[in-house]
Amino acid sequence: PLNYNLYAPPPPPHFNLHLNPNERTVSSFFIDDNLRESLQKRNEACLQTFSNPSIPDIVGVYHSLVPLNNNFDNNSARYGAVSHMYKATSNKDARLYALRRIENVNITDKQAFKTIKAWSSIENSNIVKVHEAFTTTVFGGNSLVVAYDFYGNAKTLIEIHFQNQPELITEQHLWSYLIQLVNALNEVHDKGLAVRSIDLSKVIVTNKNRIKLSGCGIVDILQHENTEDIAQLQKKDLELLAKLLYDLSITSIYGSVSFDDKTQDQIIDHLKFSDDYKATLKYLISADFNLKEIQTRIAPRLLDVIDGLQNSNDFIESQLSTELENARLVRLMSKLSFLHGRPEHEGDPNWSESSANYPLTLFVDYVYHQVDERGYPVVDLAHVITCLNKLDAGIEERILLVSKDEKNCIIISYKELKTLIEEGFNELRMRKDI
Amino acid sequence: PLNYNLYAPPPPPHFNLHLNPNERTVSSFFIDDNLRESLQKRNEACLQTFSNPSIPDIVGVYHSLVPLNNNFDNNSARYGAVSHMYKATSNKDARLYALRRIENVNITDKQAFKTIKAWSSIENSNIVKVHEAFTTTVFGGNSLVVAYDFYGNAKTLIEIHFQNQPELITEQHLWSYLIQLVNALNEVHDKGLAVRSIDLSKVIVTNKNRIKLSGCGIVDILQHENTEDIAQLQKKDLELLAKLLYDLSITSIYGSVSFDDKTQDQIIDHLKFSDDYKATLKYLISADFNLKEIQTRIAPRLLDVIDGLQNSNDFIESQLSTELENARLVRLMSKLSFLHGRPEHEGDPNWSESSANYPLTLFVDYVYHQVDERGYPVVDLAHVITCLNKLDAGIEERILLVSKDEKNCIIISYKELKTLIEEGFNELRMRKDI
Amino acid sequence: NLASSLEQATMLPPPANSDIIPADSDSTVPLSSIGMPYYDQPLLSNWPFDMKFSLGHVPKKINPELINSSKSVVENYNAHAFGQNNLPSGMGVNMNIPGVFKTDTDTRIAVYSREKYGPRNVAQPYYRLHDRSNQKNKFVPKFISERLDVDEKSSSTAENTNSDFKDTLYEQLFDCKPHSSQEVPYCFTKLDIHYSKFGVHDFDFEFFNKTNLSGLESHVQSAYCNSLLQLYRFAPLMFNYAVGSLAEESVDNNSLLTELGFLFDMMVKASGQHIAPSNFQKMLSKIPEASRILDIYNNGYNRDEHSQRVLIQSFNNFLLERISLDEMNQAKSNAPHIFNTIMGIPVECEFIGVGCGLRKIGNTTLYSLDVRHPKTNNVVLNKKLNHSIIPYIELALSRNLSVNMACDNCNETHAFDTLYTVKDLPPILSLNLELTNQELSELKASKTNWLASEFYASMNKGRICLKSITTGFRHLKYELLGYVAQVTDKEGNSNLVTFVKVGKDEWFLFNDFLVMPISEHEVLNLNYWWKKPVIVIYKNSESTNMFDYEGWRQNLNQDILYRDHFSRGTREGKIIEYELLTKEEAPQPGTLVAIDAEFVVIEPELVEFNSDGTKKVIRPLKNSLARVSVLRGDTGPKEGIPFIDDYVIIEEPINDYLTSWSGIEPDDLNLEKSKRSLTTLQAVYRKLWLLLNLGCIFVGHGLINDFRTINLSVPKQQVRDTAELYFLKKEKRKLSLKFLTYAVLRREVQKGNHDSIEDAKAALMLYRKYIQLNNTGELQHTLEE
Repeated sequence: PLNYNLYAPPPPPHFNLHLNPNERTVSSFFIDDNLRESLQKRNEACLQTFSNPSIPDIVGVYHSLVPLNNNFDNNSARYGAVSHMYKATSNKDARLYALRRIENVNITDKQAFKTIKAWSSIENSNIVKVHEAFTTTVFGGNSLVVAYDFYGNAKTLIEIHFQNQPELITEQHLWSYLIQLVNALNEVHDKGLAVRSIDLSKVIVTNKNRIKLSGCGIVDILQHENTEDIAQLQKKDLELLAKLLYDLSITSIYGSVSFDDKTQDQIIDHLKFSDDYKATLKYLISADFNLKEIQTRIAPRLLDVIDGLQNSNDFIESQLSTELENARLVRLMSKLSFLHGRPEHEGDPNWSESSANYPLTLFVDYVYHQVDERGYPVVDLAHVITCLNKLDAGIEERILLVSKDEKNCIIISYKELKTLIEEGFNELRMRKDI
Repeated sequence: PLNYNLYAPPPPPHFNLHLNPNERTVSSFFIDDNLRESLQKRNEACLQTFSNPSIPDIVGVYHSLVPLNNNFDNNSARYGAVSHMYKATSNKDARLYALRRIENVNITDKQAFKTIKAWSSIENSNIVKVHEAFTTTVFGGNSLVVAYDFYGNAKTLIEIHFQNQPELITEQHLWSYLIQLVNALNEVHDKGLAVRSIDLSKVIVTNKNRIKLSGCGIVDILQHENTEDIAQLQKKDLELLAKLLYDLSITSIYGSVSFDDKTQDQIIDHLKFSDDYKATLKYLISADFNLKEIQTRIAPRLLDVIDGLQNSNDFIESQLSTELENARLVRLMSKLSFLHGRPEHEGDPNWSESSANYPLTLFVDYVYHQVDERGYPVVDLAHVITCLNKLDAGIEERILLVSKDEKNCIIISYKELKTLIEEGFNELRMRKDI
Repeated sequence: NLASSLEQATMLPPPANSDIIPADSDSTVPLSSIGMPYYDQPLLSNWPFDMKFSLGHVPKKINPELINSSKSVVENYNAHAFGQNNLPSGMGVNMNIPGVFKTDTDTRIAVYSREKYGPRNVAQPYYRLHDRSNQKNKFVPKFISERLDVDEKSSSTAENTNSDFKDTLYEQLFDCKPHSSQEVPYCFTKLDIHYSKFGVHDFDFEFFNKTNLSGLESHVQSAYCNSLLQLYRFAPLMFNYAVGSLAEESVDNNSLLTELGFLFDMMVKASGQHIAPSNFQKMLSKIPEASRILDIYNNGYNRDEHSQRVLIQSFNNFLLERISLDEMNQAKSNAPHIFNTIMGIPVECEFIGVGCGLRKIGNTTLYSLDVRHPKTNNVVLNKKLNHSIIPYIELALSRNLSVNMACDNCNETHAFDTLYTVKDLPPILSLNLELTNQELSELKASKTNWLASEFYASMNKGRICLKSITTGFRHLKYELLGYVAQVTDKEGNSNLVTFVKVGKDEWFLFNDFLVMPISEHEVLNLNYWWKKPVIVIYKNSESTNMFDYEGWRQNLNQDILYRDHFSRGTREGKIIEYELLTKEEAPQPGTLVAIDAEFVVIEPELVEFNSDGTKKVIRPLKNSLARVSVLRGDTGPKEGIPFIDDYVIIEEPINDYLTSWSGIEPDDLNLEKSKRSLTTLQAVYRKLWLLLNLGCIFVGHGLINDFRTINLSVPKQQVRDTAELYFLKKEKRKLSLKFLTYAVLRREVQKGNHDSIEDAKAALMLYRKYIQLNNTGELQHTLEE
């Protein structure tokens, strides 16, 4: 396992670098390190392999199964059966999927799968997408396998808020979770389905503050014979949702308030959250709670969330933009290095001052080999990145490149330099074909 | 084996993006099909320079002004004066700003700027942030200049929907614009301000379907002597908002329905949008329209937007997850280039065979200047990155580096090279302090 | 051992032009397709987290001289390819293989020089713009009002450090030697006046001038003229002539000579205080030829170097010609006899008709010589000639030109070969150096001072010969009096300054309002790339060195004080509120007069505001005198009776009559409609100037502003300003006339508009009261009320 700290060691915690508004450090030119690290970890999780004879090589169209570590055992609680999770790759489209396997099921009727088609048509940012469901014997016995989208390194709400350095549950979290779950339920209920498994262990956190309902559709399959009215099931969904939020909310006063002699409403009063939230929570646990009304009740919050999402969208887009630029820079810097300083060109009269290479040589000095007034080297990453970005874009701005002996100089635009480099590079590549 | 920090295939959601506009679902509404291209164009717009003696070099603390092309002339309509826009760089914080200049103003009292402080405190994802305002004489005459955040390649609603291959206005657009404008107005009115310039030419689109109000604060300055009641001005904002949506909505039935003999309500009936939308539009143009109520009315639509934004966020993040190593490579390559080939080192006996420079020079040849057995250049970026990755980690693997005259060679490990380069780089940086 | 190491070492991988990762910039193949090996040490790609990088520099422009001297790459290549080697040395680099640069490329190549442009690849340091003057900031002194605050609050230790700091600041400010080859010393750069809310007088001009020689303000039209005016101010004959001409009355003939005289007189009386040459500029803008030739409304700083030099030289020619015309006008003579004896250069012209052989001889008088590079006279370029100005001047003494003229013989207009010969040199010799940038840069190669501090002129076979040393023969010695120099910085901004000898051997630098002594060595040193001589004055060493400051007193014409001088008509139909002086009332030194003036606005203040609350005055309010009333002030029966109440004709468009303050109605100043005693500014000015020079003491309220707009420099001893006398020191507040009238005199406040006669009267009475209170010791008490 890698020590990600070595990748870009963070500065010491109390270090305060006094920057003027126009000054930057190295990190400002590149993707935020925390973001990068979390994405790298996610990639790593995606690439995990596992070879163990106990796991079949192929299950349905899936292969390369890797068990996902669930550090708790009450995965049986919700389903009434033991369940396992795996990461797997699909043969069909080479993508990654999360397989949830319930062992020892007894499914004999394809009616069991009647809701799966509806479930797989749901594309909601707060629901882990269901793909397909099937039974299989490759594990020994009859197992139900349901395939979902795979989210690397995702953790359940239990893991986040109740285990291993649990994250504190703030009012912001609660509002955010409420809104996301309402978003999910809205679509689910609109499609005439019910989740039936809303539970802290079946809600995963996939990025910062994004939650998704996982394991949808399984209860439908396991209890397909049970023909409860959909309206009833949907009402239960609301109750489970309320319970989930209530359970999360009261963790904030564990130990400081005794719950024994109080009604839920009374307990809610003790919460150290805003009146607005407490009122909303009371409404949730009441019998009146319905989806249409909750939306209108929390409409201003919805706008806040929209504002927040737009901002985080802008942020991450700018990170992407930076890294796309950096990708281009790597390619550009490589081209410069491919062309510049080739041993076979030294001493070749065609490749000295009488060619396109000359401006290139001067340009490399201009970018990387600046000095200060007294002749000492100046290491300025900002200058390098600015110049190379301008070169990549090929702008009209002209720069002054002075010869090494300082006797003459050329005035050339980035646009022209870009053309010279492209042509030089193509010539280099095609040289053997001549 | 180079197993670490590899990219993994992009995580879900997997959208089918290249669909017709009316086939796109609301959940992918905010996802840009050509995200990379858009971002690249935006970066290039930020790098543009312009040199023309008609534009002053320095305006206040801003320099490097580039006129922004407004392909329409009604920039005078809203302000009653000729206005120009420029991209500029701030000397204070080195960021890019959009300067809006109104020429020939007669401002003799700093009271004109009394709302600017409040405007500049607004940070809303649907408002282009105001920074400062000032008058200047450098353009000849007395000009008002207001500085805003700069968005590269942003287009106004007029340009998007009414010019050059106009984009079709779907119901989703309308809901989305309405919600974003309500978000903006909410904050503006809460702060006791009024926009006063809500107009198709003063709304820009900065990312996919994200709009922002531009040019805020200008009317306040130009009409600062006009002391209309703020409540009145805010009411006018609502009317302008309604008008904007109305104007956008009816483009869908231009030509197919005659407007002459109809009331607005009647015209709305003809629209081919959902009943829900039509009802909302009628509400907007009515006198009852107020911000608090509209939020509750359109709450379900708010959830739709949340869903779309969350998806967009996830999408961008997934794109980002394949671009995580670029930063590292840029940092590494630039470190090498700072050190390698410095003019002051040529001919310096200390910087030749008895120092870090020599192995470095040979290494650079090894990485970038490979030839095949017939002496033709080999251009292989994969080889470059492989070597650089090994160097970055500093592994024990040893390589054979041959001198240019092919008479000597050294055998050196990546680990040793790494140490030499790190020391050389530090020496370079510290040289002036010695 | 080597063999096994070789085995273990990785050989070069087999060549593969693989495109696993395309190098193509648009490729989307992730660079992370190739992974990292396992690492347990910090990566090499790490950079120190405490490295700071600066961004946001104002981009440094490529030196315009480089661009101008550059050639297109294609042109350069063609020149090489076809063996044309007339490129300046060093441009031997051939940069174009056919096909690499397209013919429409804009890439250019030029000769570079490290001395001129600096070493290569120097990183550009970051400068904060802040207030539009980066390094200059340290030389902007505190406003006087700010300084008073600080001085009062500071403890002794703070004061000490303040003055230490100030000393080093002064050293740097007045340091005329550059400390790097790229830098122009601050004392030569264009200086800005900064305005606080208290106006121009709050700017600490004294910071820039510790001498008793007055500098000229730069924020006026045609401020480039300042440099030449300072030069002539210190030419004794010129000074005496201009000041002496003031003895005569010349009020209606737009005489620039008269204005020059008044200006010189003011510069002397101001004794080191700053002055704005506003009346001189006003007169200049009235003269039609001036606005045609010169760029009246531009302050001359936005031009390129060469055209700025042409501009100041044109002004030189114009000024001298105009003075000669003014003398002729005033003296009603057919030639400016006096001026000709000072600066007149008699020239004989011999015309020979081309083709017809007609020979004509004429004579004319020039006032300045155009000095050109010897080669323009078709003289073979002799290296020796470059080393001194003397051969340049000598060659300018005769010129061959071809002129088209009407021929008496042929009755048509055709070319004439013309030979101009200077017959004699005047006591003050004015030289316009018409040299190109290239020619000027060649001067620096000379080992001795190109600007000779003296030369000797003698007559030889009808021609004037100039030598650097005396030959003992009959000669006239000329010494360098001074010159106007152009200073150009790296960015191509040019400023005009003056070096001039004052007294026997003391040299001074004048840069608008900056005045400082400077060594002769520095004056003559032309080795700086940024310094170019433009107009040079030599003075005959036998001509007088004495400045006659009282030259106007001889036969002083005071008539105008005793008569009406209306621009139109007589007293009939006019509102006359004054009583003319009689001869018995002739002003003496110490005569008390009360004065008040009214102004109208020509141009309002131009201010730049910022939303963060700061503001900057770009151009202060521009006023013009509209009415002035002077009352008798001495005790006696006529105390308080006005003897001057003149309304002034204003020819510029008036922005605001300020009627509620000034009492001036638009029609009052209209020549057609006015019922007032309208007269010219020159006439009014002369009256006031006479009163000043006859020693009158002026009583008024807020006179510092009045005198500034009138453009009169009144010594402190001759001013009794009730605003200063009744000044509340603790609150630093000046009290208004209205308030004081009410409070101190217990009189009815003026109803309606101001009236200068009333105001002057009020000031006079306040003054009387002040004397009374002061004597009885009640002043302090009254003030506190």
